Amino acid sequence: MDLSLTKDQQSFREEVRAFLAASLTPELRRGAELTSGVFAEPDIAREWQAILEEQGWLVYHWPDHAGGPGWTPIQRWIFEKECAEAGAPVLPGMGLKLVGPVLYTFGTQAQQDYYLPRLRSAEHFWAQGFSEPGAGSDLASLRTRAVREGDHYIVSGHKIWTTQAQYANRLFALVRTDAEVKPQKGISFLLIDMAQPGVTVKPILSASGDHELNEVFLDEVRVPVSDRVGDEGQGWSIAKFLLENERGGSSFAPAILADLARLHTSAGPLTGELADRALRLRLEAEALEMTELRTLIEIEHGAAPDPRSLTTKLLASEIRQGLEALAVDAFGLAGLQLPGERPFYGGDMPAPVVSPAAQVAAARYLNARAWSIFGGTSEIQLTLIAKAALGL
Amino acid sequence: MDLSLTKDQQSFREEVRAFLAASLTPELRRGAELTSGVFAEPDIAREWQAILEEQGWLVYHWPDHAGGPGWTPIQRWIFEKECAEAGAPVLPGMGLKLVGPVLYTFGTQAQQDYYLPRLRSAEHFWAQGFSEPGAGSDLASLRTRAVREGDHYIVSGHKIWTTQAQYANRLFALVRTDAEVKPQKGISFLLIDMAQPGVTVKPILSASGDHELNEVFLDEVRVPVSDRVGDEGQGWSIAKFLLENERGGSSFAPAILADLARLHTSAGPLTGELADRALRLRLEAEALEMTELRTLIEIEHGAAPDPRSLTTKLLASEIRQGLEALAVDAFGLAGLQLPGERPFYGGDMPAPVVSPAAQVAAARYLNARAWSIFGGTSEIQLTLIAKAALGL
Amino acid sequence: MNLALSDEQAMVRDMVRRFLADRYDATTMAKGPMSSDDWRALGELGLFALLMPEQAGGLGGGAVEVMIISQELGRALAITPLAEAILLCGRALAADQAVGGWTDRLMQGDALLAFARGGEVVDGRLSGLADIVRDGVNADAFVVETEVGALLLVDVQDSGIRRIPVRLVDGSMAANVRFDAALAQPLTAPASLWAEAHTLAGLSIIAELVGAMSTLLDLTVDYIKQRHQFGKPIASFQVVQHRCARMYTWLEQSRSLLLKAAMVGEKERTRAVTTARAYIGDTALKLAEEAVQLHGGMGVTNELAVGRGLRRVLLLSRLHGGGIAARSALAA
Amino acid sequence: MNLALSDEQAMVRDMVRRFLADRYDATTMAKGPMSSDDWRALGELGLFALLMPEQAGGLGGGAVEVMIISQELGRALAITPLAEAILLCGRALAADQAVGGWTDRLMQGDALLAFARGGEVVDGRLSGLADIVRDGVNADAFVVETEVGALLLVDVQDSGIRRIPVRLVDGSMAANVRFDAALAQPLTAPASLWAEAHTLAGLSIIAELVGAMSTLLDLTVDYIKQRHQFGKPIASFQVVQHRCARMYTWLEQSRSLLLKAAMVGEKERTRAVTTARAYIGDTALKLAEEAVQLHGGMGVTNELAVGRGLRRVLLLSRLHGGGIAARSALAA
Repeated sequence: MDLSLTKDQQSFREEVRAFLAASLTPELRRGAELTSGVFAEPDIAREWQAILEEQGWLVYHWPDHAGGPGWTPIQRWIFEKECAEAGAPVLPGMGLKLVGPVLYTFGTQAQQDYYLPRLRSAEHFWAQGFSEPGAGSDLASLRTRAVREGDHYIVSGHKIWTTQAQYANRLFALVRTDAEVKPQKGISFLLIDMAQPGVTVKPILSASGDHELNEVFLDEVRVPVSDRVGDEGQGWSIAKFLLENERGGSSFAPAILADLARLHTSAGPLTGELADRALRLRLEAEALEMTELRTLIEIEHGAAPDPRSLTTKLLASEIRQGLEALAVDAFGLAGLQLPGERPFYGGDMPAPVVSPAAQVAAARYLNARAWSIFGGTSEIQLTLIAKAALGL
Repeated sequence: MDLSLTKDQQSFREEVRAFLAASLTPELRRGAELTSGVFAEPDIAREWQAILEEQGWLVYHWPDHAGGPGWTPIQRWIFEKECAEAGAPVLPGMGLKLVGPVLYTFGTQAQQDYYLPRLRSAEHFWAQGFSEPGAGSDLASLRTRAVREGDHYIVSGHKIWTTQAQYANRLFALVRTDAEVKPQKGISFLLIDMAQPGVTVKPILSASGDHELNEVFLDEVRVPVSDRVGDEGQGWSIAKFLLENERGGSSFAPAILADLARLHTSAGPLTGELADRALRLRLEAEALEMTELRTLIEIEHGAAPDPRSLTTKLLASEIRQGLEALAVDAFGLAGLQLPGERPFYGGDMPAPVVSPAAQVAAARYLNARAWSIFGGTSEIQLTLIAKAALGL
Repeated sequence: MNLALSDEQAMVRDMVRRFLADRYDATTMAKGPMSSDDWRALGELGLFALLMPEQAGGLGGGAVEVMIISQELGRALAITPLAEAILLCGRALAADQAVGGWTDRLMQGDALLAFARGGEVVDGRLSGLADIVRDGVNADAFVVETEVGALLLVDVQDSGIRRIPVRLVDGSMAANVRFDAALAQPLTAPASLWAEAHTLAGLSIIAELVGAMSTLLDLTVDYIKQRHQFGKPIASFQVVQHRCARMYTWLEQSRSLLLKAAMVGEKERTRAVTTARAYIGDTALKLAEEAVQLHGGMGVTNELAVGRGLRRVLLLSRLHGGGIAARSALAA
Repeated sequence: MNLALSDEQAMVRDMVRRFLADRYDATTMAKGPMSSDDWRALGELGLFALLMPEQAGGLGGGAVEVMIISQELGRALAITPLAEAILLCGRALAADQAVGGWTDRLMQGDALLAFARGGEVVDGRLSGLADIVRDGVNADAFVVETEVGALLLVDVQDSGIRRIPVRLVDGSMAANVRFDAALAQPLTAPASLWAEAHTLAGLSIIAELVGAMSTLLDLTVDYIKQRHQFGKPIASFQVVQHRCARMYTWLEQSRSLLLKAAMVGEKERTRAVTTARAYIGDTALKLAEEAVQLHGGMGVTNELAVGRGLRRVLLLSRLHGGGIAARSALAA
């Protein structure tokens, strides 16, 4: 048993630190700190993505045959932790984390050759079209339909909760290609060009006033059959791959621990109940970090993920929500500011009371409520844990 | 809207206070404070019962036609609160609170004439025979059977969780008199003399080491038909009356608030986390007191009980459990004593470390776990609340 | 002991409830601060006069009136300056005949007053900063408590006032106010009246919170009965039932402490309000968060009253230091 | 980074597990302190020697060995004096050849040592009181840390010792010890060794807690799968499933902090143990309480391991000031 890094891992960490010190500009750092949503806004994200791509580390979690740097799970974790501690922007995951792995795993050579470079260069900005109104987390009841006409599908339907769709020019979507078979069998996975007639994006404002979510209406949208990933009817299993990949993909604790440390700086020393809440959150977050690390170490040594890996999204949601609530309280009345302007690091923002960190606190608190809802509610997580870990 | 007591209520309260100051001996008070279970032990209880009976206040919650003092709900509450603050023993409720009201409501004149005086004089000590192994809170699956033979029932079965049955000479029990009809229809309510062949009491030791609970085995026990309360098959509705009577009957908050105040005396000033926990418990308890009082005031003014009255057992369980856990922590290592001897105020007890209150803390903590289990688990309470208050 | 409202009180409650029901439903609740027209209409109904002390020409309504009116406002998730404009500022003015014009306009809903803390007075002129003065952007005058505790009235017409708007989480507009030798009229509200003002303002806020809690629970129960997941109404899941039952216990416990705070004798009221805030400050937010969670994705949008209600509850539950400050005060 | 046990460590774990599995099951777990025969048998297996430093003739087993052995003891709900007798007292003796006889007997399980705090030394004799000395009733000698921090060894044969038994909540027997000019042999354990002793004793206790937590969860899951209520297995109720899932998260989070405390470098270990105790101290008791609750009436009796397990967890989780003291230390 050993928690220390090898010499190689240590020098890798130094390399990452040096890179971040040199490349992560104060503007990027500030943009990241004052981001109220899940992902960096496009101006920040685009710049950081280009820097990472230049360094060869953008697709650090892709295998080398797909163009990744060939890092081990521990190296990826070191990189993520260093990025979190340095306060790097969080890049949108729809392309890099979701459709990217789908493409290099299930895509044809032609699809890979066309889409992967454009994903990396940010020429394509991807959105995820899975959820539909009324279906909640229940993908089997999908109603968007794709009818084959020659070498095209004609797609009509209504997607919802589509993160950053207002910036996207590509949508990957689950659609029903066969209504006759068992619900899960009739689903296919399509890549849809959003710059065409019939695609309408309608914003859903969050309670915070942030515009992160959208509805996407598809009205007889034409999709070449060559933009179907996998076979017809294979959509369900591709989606499963994608969701498991999303879940197992990254660690939550490093960002939480880094944000908690930053709060102590931005809000000053916490006392009384606030100090107690901060301490308890840190205990939970340190435990979570090790819970995540245990799984990574096991994977590094070739084991299959333990059911314990199912607990991290649930725990991270709760710790994150506790952290953002603490931030609001730590800033007192100033934590209750909520300007209507966006982004918080932008030039249109009114002068903050106390500090920009105070100004963004309420928006972050409100947006953090979504952690326990999207990507499988906390209730669904508990049911999954009971089943997988305890056989209930 | 008005929370103040009327002149009459104020002088009533003075009368109660004067009585308690004069009649509640230091020995009784000490016995009550060092009681680890739900009810006072028989030596304490018997003495206090005689004093109350002499004063005419033993059956303070019975209507005057049944021999009670004719108090209003608010008077009863004042009496209970004063008793709690003075630290009076808690009398076993099986006779006074449970079977007593059943007898004066459903009993024949002969049953009332025979049983009620003996209940009050403590010649009869009652135990409650409702629960059976495996049935949990589910009375419909009752298996103890009573077969009619002439003017007797022959009763056989197995009761469990029978509080203080080791001291009892009378058992009121639900038995199945008819196996042919719908489960709830075939149940009758019998009064059983325990001093006869076929009745066996077997102790169930609590985790604390206290002997409060028992199993009662009935093996062809003879019960005169004249000791059936109500008609054959009426047992279910009598039981419902009894349980509702138990629930609506008394307030939980006064005893909790009094014990919390006593803890500050016995454990010294609490600081840090302990002070915070004490304060939060007090907030909950003060709220509960008012929640209970609201229902009493409504009843005093002739209204039917609101569904909110269903919340008090759940809340009281949690506050009580929090309080007893706080006591353990407040005494530090001394709060972890758990002598095997009983009772804690008795002469056989080893010398306590710190104080007798510290010595009894762990036993009280362990026994308090039962609050959320017996008399309808907290889970059942939540289901009832969801149904009755919210229509779920 | 008696929980019944007097006929007059019941009438006021019904009047306010009807007024608000005409204006607010699940699509309009908490969308933004109450319009000045509606505010004026409430003044014309006599609501503010009811809550003002008699020496200010009001009807001297007390804690119970504050509770029932505030609870209705909370129930409608209405965003108004009642606690500070009427209960705080109104009482600050009450003893001064010289400012009678303001008092009358306040009661009619014609003028809006905001309460600010900060600054110092030199030669009858106020200078200094007051950050996040609630409703400070639209205020016609400020009641200012200076650093040394003097009470003043400052008209926004005075050229020595600069205001920078600060939007708050419920959508209401506060201001950072800079006083630069602004003409300030001393106020003489006796200490007891000023203390009462703070107590009643605190009571108003917890009453609004309890009102908001009851609405958020109602909205949630309605929602889970209608919506389906995995082919069943959400309300049929045991976990959801228990969570709603738990929310109900929070609501009733909160209501109990609110009622007690409104009903106890005057001497005990300040402590009872602090006690209630120590519990309700945390509990209201917890309930609002649960309400959002049980609404799923829709809960975190600006579309439904529940998401906007969370914002209002966040603000109200944190005012006056929220539960944390109240618990500190009780522990001291 | 590597989570695998060495072959030797795995062998030790399996040996202890087998030893305990032969002696403890759901009907015997936590019924009372481990018999002295079993304790001696553990000594004969070399377990205590493994945990003693090399200068005391032991094998110098470190934090990982402490963790795996203690976790197995916890899993069996075995009630032993391991943390204090072997890890604390053993290290206190380690530097003194003159007390070598005690060290050997300790390692063989032949002698029991208890740790006491209190008293002062005058002319080589100890006088004073030490309350609630764990395992003090059966101890053959005491390691005493006096009020000024001196370490001493006191043989119970000395006539200057009086012991009054104090039964603790897990059924183990502590003693109030009065030293009355008892002959005391000074011990010279270096500060670093003594600090390590405390850290490892703390690690042992949290490892026992994590072992106990896993058993209590297992017992609960088994129970709810077997028992029925309202005609269905308890395990089929969604509320019950979610509560068990929640217990599982507590267990895994606790295990994570335990593993970290055992695996970090020596310099960081004391803080890591405190961090783990700050979390596990509260979480273990919460889990044990949930386990009891989900067992219903049977949970609060002395019949089932779960009720007795709650007692053991209560004790262990409160030792060394429990979570409260640990959080204070971290906040300082």
